[in-house]
Amino acid sequence: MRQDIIEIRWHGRGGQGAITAAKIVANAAFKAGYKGVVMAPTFGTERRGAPVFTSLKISREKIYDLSPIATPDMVVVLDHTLLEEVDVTSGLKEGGEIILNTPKPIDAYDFGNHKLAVADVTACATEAGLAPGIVNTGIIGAFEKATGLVGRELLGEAIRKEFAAMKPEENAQAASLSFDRTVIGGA
Amino acid sequence: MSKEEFCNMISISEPGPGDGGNTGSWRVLRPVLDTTKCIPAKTGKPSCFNCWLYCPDGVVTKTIPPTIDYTYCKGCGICAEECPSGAITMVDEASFTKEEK
Amino acid sequence: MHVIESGNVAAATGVKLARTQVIAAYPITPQTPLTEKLSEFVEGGELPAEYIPVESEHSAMAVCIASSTAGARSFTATSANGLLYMNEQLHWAAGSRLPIVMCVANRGVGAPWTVWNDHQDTISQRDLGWIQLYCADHQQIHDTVIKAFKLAETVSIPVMVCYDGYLLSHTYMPFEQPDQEQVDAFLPPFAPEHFLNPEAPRNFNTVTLPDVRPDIHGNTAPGYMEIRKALHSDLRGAIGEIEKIDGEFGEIFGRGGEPFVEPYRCDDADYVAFCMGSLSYQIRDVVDAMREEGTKIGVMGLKVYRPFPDVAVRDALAKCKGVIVLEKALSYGNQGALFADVKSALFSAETRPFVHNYIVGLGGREIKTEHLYDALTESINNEAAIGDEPQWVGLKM
Amino acid sequence: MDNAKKTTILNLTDDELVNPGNRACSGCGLGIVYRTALKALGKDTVLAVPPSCLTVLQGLYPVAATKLPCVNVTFASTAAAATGVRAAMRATGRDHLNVVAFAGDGGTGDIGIQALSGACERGEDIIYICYDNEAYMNTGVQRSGTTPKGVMTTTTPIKGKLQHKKDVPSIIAAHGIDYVATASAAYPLDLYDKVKKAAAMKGGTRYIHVHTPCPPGWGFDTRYTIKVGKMSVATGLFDLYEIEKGKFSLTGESAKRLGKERTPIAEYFKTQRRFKGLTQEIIDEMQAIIDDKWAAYTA
Repeated sequence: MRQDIIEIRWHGRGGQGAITAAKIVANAAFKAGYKGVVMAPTFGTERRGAPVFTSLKISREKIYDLSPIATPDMVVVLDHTLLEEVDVTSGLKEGGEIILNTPKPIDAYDFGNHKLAVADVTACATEAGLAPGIVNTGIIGAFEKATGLVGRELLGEAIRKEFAAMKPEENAQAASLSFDRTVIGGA
Repeated sequence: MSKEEFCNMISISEPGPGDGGNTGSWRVLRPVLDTTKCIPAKTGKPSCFNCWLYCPDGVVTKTIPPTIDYTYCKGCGICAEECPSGAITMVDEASFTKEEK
Repeated sequence: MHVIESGNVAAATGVKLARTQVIAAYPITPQTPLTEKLSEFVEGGELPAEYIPVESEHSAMAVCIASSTAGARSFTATSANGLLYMNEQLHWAAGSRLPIVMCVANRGVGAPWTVWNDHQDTISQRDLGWIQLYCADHQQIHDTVIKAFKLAETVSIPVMVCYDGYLLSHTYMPFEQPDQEQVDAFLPPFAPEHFLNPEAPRNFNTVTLPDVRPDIHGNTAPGYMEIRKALHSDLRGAIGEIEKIDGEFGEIFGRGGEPFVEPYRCDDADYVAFCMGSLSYQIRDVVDAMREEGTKIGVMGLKVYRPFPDVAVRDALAKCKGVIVLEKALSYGNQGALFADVKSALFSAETRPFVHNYIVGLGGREIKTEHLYDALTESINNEAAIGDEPQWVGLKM
Repeated sequence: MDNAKKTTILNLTDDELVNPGNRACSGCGLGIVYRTALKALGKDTVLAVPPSCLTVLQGLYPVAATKLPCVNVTFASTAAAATGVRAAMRATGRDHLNVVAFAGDGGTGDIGIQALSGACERGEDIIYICYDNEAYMNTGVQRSGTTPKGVMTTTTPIKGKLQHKKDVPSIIAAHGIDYVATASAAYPLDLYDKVKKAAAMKGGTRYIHVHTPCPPGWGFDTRYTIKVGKMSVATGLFDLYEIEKGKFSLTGESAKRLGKERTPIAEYFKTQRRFKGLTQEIIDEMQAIIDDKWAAYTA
């Protein structure tokens, strides 16, 4: 109903950190002046390894509708293997954007009318010094490159704060590397 | 308007004797102590006091001689039963006059 | 300080800032992250409280009843069947006038099993003698927890702080978290007149007779009925106290001002949607859309359900043409409990609006904004056709 | 128990923490247990009590028969309530006080066992005293888990109870708590010493299970409360023991029975009307159980 809300859906697997990624973006977005920030994980039981999604809504005004995202403006996919299990484009608005972690080149995919941005976040994260499979900070870099919604500085700050006790610089570096290596395609 | 005082009315009891009334009135048989048989009374020395120890109602004193508070004694007869010298007999309450009660 | 956290964490930080002394809790979805956070505060030394990981909700409330009687500020939290498992304890806490604060992350009640949100759990517990407060967002959760301790300790009545499971408990949003000094200025330490104390031994909650009876000083002590009447009177009196505490809170923290109902575009409204919890905020978007189409409609969120602020409700609603009560619970075999309460409050009004009842979101059924729009439109257009019978929103079969 | 520490009638304190004129039945075994236990605990004690005969003994509002602070709690919650009192004592700097749960056998072994098990598992710093009168006496003698086999109650009115008595102290001992003891209303000095010892063992959960004869519920004349209690110990049916840090030892009169002849259980059964329906088969079965138990003690 409201047109001012940007709806972002995050796809990951239970335990992969999609909630944390969305939370970091939520924090940075609030700092960037979005007064309305609502992040909601899948309601119910979350099981490790199973596909999960998280909703993030941001707006310049306070958000009152807490219902799950049905028609996202963009979707973030933490793991390209999810494409085989989940229709990540479900409800995605016309011209909506997909940000995908994949080792494959951008022309390996065809999402029709949707925009696509890809980065090998898994490789960037390992290069930054994170354990294999930690992709939830790297994907934030790709997200920012593709959307420009929040700002690199604020996101880096939010990552360092969230991971203050656990490799803050490496996590921030993973996002930075992913930002630089994200390839954006046309619709 | 805000209420000035919220009366904290709850069930909160203060210790006092005789919650059950003068429970001596429950008695059918009255324990009567024969000081000529009672060991502490006879010897004048603290000893025995089984009547005091076993009384469920705490109405017997640990004194020489022991005394029984008939206001509250329910007349169970444990003291008579546990007295090693047979100094306490249970006597029909009806045989006592009003004054004695 | 602004933080972005879940509703459960908003509650937990409120409990921490209130310098709670004893916490007892048993895990149940969706309340669990709240008590996980509290155990983290306690184990990490941020909150010098006793945390008792009890073996059941029944025992959680037993711990709180005993620790509160012993003079410690006490807290627990639960949901759904956990709340219902406490039932006799909840009556006990109210009857012994203990200022316990409990958060309930609202969840539907089994059977069949559901972990998702509705209000059936707390609505079914409305007649305990507890104060029930409902929150619409994280700021309200956080503030209400802090206010709840002051309210409970002022009126000697336990307080339930209710918020929607998942929708609020697990959703992250920003809220302002005050400084400890501000909270300390607002909430003094718990200092009950009577507590378990060998220096002044008292026996609490003893068997009480039907009739009055003299105490050991020769004064007349109340019977059961007088004690129960006092609970009711003080609950009614708490309505004034809620307003007063809201004012005091506002002076220190700069928030509040609508202690009973929170209106949105109601000033000139012909029609008012009336409900509790986060739903009242969701409906704001619908109201905006309907206003653009020319319908003079507003929405009002009820924040205090027990004691029922009947005067405030009557004053707020009597002058409009229609009231649409939307509820996430039902008094099965009759109507929505809130619906019945609203009608009862309006009965003595000179002119009465029509009142309709819509049941929404049971067991987490998604409440789509379009469905709310349709329901409100239908209600306004069919005043006569819709009677007292609850209307169901979002049914698929 | 160390002989040197044994309390005698002469040095037992005459301070009373229970007032006379209370509502306990004439000849009540609990009256003796309660009086004695409170002597051992002293005035720096807080009690938690569920509905039971003790609730009535303790007095109806606004008069209390006990000179100690007490919180009356719901039936199933005694041990959890004691937990809450202890937590508050720590939180308010009064941790030196004894926190004591005092409950009947139904409130302990049946409806209250979940809360008690939880408290034992957490090792709550409380003393739990169960007075076992072997049925729901306060509600008028209904069977409980701790009613012995064959006993007539108002809910086993014709055939008597078909199942054996639940061994509550063993269940509690299986939690590995610091101290489990049994005692009897008929041996108040032994009870006194065990409560004293429990109070001194501050820090963990301590449990004392007290066999408590009940004249109306068991069907004997009020004067025989001590005699009946002693006879139960003399037959080896109810044994006095301690399990201290996992180490089991018979105490007092039960220790003295080791290697000696015990009174036949049939004699005990004759003293109470509740056993009037016992068949010879059950009597023999009960005697065999006792004999086996005692054979294990000597082995």
